Amino acid sequence: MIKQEICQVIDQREIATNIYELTVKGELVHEMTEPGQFVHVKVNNSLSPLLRRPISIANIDQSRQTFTMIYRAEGKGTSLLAKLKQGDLLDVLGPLGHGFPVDEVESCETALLVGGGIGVPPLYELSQRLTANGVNVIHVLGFQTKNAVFYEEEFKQLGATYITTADGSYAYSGLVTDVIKNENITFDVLYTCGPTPMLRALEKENRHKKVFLSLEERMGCGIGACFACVCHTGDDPTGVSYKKVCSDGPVFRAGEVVI
Amino acid sequence: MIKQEICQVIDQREIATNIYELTVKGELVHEMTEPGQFVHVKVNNSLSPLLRRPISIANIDQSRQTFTMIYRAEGKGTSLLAKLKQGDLLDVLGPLGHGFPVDEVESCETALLVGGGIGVPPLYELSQRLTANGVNVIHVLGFQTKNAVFYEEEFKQLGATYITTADGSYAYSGLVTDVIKNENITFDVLYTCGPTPMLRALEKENRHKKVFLSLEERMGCGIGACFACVCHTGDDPTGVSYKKVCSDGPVFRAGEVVI
Amino acid sequence: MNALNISLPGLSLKNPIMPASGCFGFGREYSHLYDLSQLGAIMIKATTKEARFGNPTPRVAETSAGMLNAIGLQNPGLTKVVEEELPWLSQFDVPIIANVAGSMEEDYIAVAKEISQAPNVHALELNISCPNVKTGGIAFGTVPEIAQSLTKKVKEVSAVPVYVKLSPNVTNIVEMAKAVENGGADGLTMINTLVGMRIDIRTGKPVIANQTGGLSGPAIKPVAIRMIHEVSQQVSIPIIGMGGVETAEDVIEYFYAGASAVAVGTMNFVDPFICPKIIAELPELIHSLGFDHISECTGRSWKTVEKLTHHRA
Amino acid sequence: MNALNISLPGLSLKNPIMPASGCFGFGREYSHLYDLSQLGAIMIKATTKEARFGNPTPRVAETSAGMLNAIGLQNPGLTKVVEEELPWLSQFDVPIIANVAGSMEEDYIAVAKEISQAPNVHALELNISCPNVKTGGIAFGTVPEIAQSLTKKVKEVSAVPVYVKLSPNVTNIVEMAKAVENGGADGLTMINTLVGMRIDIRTGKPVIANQTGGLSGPAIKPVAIRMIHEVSQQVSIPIIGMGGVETAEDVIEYFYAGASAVAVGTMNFVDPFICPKIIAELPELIHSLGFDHISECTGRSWKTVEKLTHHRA
Ligand SMILES: Cc1cc2nc3c(=O)[nH]c(=O)nc-3n(C[C@H](O)[C@H](O)[C@H](O)COP(=O)(O)OP(=O)(O)OC[C@H]3O[C@@H](n4cnc5c(N)ncnc54)[C@H](O)[C@@H]3O)c2cc1C
Ligand SMILES: Cc1cc2nc3c(=O)[nH]c(=O)nc-3n(C[C@H](O)[C@H](O)[C@H](O)COP(=O)(O)OP(=O)(O)OC[C@H]3O[C@@H](n4cnc5c(N)ncnc54)[C@H](O)[C@@H]3O)c2cc1C
Ligand SMILES: Cc1cc2nc3c(=O)[nH]c(=O)nc-3n(C[C@H](O)[C@H](O)[C@H](O)COP(=O)(O)O)c2cc1C
Ligand SMILES: Cc1cc2nc3c(=O)[nH]c(=O)nc-3n(C[C@H](O)[C@H](O)[C@H](O)COP(=O)(O)O)c2cc1C
Ligand code: FES
Ligand code: FES
Repeated sequence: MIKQEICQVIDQREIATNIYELTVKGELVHEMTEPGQFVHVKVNNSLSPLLRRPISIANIDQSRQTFTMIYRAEGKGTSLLAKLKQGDLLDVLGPLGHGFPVDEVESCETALLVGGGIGVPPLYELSQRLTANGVNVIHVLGFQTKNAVFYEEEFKQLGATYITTADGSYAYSGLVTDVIKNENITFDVLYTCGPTPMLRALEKENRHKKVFLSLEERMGCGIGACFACVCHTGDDPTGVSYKKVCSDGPVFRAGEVVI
Repeated sequence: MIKQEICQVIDQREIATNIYELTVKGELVHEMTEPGQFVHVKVNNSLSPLLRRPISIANIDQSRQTFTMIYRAEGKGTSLLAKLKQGDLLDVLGPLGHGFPVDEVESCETALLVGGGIGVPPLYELSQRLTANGVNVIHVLGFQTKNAVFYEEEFKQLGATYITTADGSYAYSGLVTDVIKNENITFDVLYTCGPTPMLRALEKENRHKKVFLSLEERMGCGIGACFACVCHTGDDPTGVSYKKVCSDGPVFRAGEVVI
Repeated sequence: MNALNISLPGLSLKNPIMPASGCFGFGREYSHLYDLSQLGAIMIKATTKEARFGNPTPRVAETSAGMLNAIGLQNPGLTKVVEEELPWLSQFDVPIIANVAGSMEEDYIAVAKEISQAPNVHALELNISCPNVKTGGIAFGTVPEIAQSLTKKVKEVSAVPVYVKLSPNVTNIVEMAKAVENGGADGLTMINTLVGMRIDIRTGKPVIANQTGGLSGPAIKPVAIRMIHEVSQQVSIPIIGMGGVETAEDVIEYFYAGASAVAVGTMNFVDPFICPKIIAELPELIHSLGFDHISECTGRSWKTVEKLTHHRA
Repeated sequence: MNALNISLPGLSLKNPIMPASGCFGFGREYSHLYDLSQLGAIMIKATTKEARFGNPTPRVAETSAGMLNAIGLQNPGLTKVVEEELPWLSQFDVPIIANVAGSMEEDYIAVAKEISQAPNVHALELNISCPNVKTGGIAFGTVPEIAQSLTKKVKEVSAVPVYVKLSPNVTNIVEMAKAVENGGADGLTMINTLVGMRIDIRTGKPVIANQTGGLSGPAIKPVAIRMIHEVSQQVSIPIIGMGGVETAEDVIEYFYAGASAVAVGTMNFVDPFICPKIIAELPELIHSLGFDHISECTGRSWKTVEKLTHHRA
């Protein structure tokens, strides 16, 4: 169930250049069941900025009743979010949307998780769920540059992890798709989140595989009421049928919607 | 000279119901020469609220490079101001306007200082200047109710102090003008700041005395550029001549402007 | 005593607070958050004759104390609204105001005729003012004669009272209001969004794919208050006010300006519980201002001024 | 290389940033804070033939991300402006744009004729759009024929180029822009304020004594951007843009929309050093966006779209 709650900040740290890891505590954590869902946060109590910001759930800790978000402080809202300190309050609406289907891959099968930049965070909770189910996970994570890399160690503890940077300043150089090709990575199911061009490439190169993509779109309500975040469906690409990224997604099966 | 400076909050306390005493430190304190001037503060870094708030300077401490404001937390801006804590920063523009002329009263003469509600604060710095000059000061201070009374002790240390409350819940009951009449208070110069009806009554009842009034008006710029805060002059009450409360005032000689 | 119940043409409201059209879908999403029967009414998303996909994304952008939207009237079409959405909504004890849109006169008439028959539709809101639709639409909302004629034709076919939603993007709002009143409108709803735009400084392109969008939210409230203040003194039909409402105090400000009920749009996105919150706060606020019933607030800003003038004369 | 210098009719500007009329008086107050020669130009307070006191107070009110003002064209009158304010301003190396206002055609003509002779007045800004003056004024800003005719008459007497300041309170801004272009305007300045209102919920009365006021500040920026975007594609005279500018990024957004220079109004009250700050930040911002000179930014939003369309075709 979706809840609105004033959560308490447990911890906030800058884990890479301009990338923050924010952990908050609240009862709505009990509602967080699927990896890949997101929350809609109001970064302060004022009209400036006005709208909530959608941020993926990167890690859930039911025992402590906390969850973690990882985000890039860039615009007005996320820059303000980055100023929160332990003990501060944060208005959270969530969990929202439908996440990655973990039961699409069997124990002992292999899941490939491909993330780009701030698309990486939701894969962390996903990877934990999959490994808990006995799935082999392989991570291919792309970042702009060395200083933008985060959670390398955390992912390595869960499975094989390939890091690539767009400028080659760290680990592999180039696109995640190059890494997959060059390293001959094979898998049963692909889960991915990141920039649209990356998602398109992965969709195209894996036509006959099980692929699940997490999309981003500008949002108003975040709950399915305002029609801000719609996309065409794959079976009616120019017609009137649609899916809402916020409530039908953000995760879709490849081909389900036009990206 | 007017300066804009990011000052540091040294202390903030609630000294009566919803009345806050806020002390900040900054180099612009060196520019604060006259009692009765004010500052224009930006209560936060956002567009909400947009405008600065004019607040009188209640106390100046050159040695510590601090000054004190006393204000009622009421609307959007002052309520946010009330949340500032020691160490926080505050954007201050000031000192602004012309204050009370202390040399209009000689040593050993008597000055009557009459304040109403949040008109009381600037009289505190004034009273200190006058007593330092050897002037006898008498204070008549009106408040709405018992819980709204502040700085009684501080004023008492400088001179005779009569407190009155509108609802009679503390000390005298009724208007400051009643107290002056009933107590037969005499004086050489009258300085006053408070609600307009009070100022009007004092002006009317003291036609042949030296009276200086501090006015309030809605402000835009606070420095004389926007023409938000003008009033007609006493010698041309319906014509085109004018004074600006922010830069010609806020203190005027009785009769100088139409109130 | 109930301090909030209001009677308007076709509408007998528990309270004068309702979500604005387009900001609440057909109620399904918010029904998971609270009981919709608490609301005074619900203004449902614009319905057109055929289903529409609307504009390409991005469709929304944030602005200072406001937002732009260019949804483009996406909706499932008349049949689906009548056969699925309205019956679903009938489980709640809340009157529905159906927002009717179209590109041509015939579209409006067809939708109005059919949707007004639905048992829980107690009034229509004629959307002659949507800034995000390129064909036709704009003239309906900006040319008094065309607005009047459309109102008249819709009135002829509607089974329920018709409120006309005015666009603020006009030189003379009073002229528009009078025209639709003369066309037989039972009430007005105002205001729709102001046409606005934002440009992304990195890409150089408009942030919204449709280029322009409708500006809503607290930023536009002063424009709405001014227009309602002007119009309410010149027409004798009631006004449902909207534009940036975020607090119970804002509701009172709208009533003072001349509104008889108030809709909340954009702020539902910021605080999904805003409507029930405002409804809960209103009784105490009204009493603290010295009123027994919220209807006493309507038009107080100009009624006060009149009284003052009279008194001084 | 100087990345900010701009040439417009009558104006050879160091940079395209100037305080907007009415938000900077005649410069005296701000001259105590910084050297006015840093500014691209100064748009001085509206000048009328006779001195005016303006409206009763309160004249300003705060709104969400904006403010209302109803100063009512208070100014010391033509003679005093020409004999005292302009000569005082001539100590600075900065061109003056004189904002010309009036209630009747003759007033405008008289002021324009005389003030345009002042050596440091390099252009006029014809204020046909002040929302806070009751007599006459409004038609000048809302009826295309009247605006055109006034522009023509003022052009005939003015010794310097004439920019016409457009009101956003119209149904069709392009029509107004074209009318004044046809009247001979050398440029446009846009936008003036939107008409708005606030009501005090305790007193029930409008917060502003004049009842309505002009809405300015960041709240109105999307409306200004949209109007400049529309107008700049339809006229061939340059536009000085304004409305809620608060950052160097905003300046770029205005240029992208189609402006060739930008004025800062309300935000001077919030940050008195805003103009020099923006001027200092612009060169780096422009270069980081890949431009050599700010003039390359003008109209980029629609130039980009055109190019894209062309490319795809
Ligand atoms: C389902 C979902 C999950 C997301 N998860 C993450 C995450 O885990 N970590 C992370 O860093 N980012 C995530 N994002 C992107 C994040 O929402 C944006 O970076 C953020 O909203 C930008 O806000 P701002 O205040 O920095 O920028 P501003 O420029 O001030 O934003 C202005 C407006 O545009 C919207 N906006 C701007 N960029 C985006 C974007 N890329 N996607 C959607 N809306 C945008 C904002 O929400 C706001 O309404 C996610 C987006 C979605 C849709
Ligand atoms: C020269 C001067 C000195 C002042 N000194 C003090 C002081 O020492 N202590 C104190 O408590 N108050 C003082 N005031 C009044 C104080 O400025 C207002 O109480 C304050 O601006 C209200 O802001 P708000 O955010 O609480 O209210 P809001 O209602 O949010 O204010 C909205 C707008 O109205 C303006 N406004 C509201 N009330 C007043 C008012 N009474 N006078 C001027 N503008 C107003 C605000 O500045 C703001 O622009 C002074 C006013 C002036 C003009
Ligand atoms: C996302 C969104 C969609 C809207 N859709 C419609 C619509 O379909 N029909 C309509 O008449 N108004 C529509 N509006 C306008 C609102 O009903 C309302 O008139 C306007 O937003 C002003 O109110 P607000 O400031 O409270 O949002 C929409 C507004 C928004 C923000
Ligand atoms: C207090 C105030 C006074 C103004 N006076 C004038 C004026 O005299 N003449 C004029 O053409 N515009 C006047 N304006 C309008 C501004 O020049 C500008 O067009 C408008 O405020 C939008 O810009 P902004 O949002 O940056 O303030 C005034 C605006 C304000 C806020
Ligand atoms: S954000 Fe409102 S429908 Fe998705
Ligand atoms: S506040 Fe601007 S002139 Fe006084």
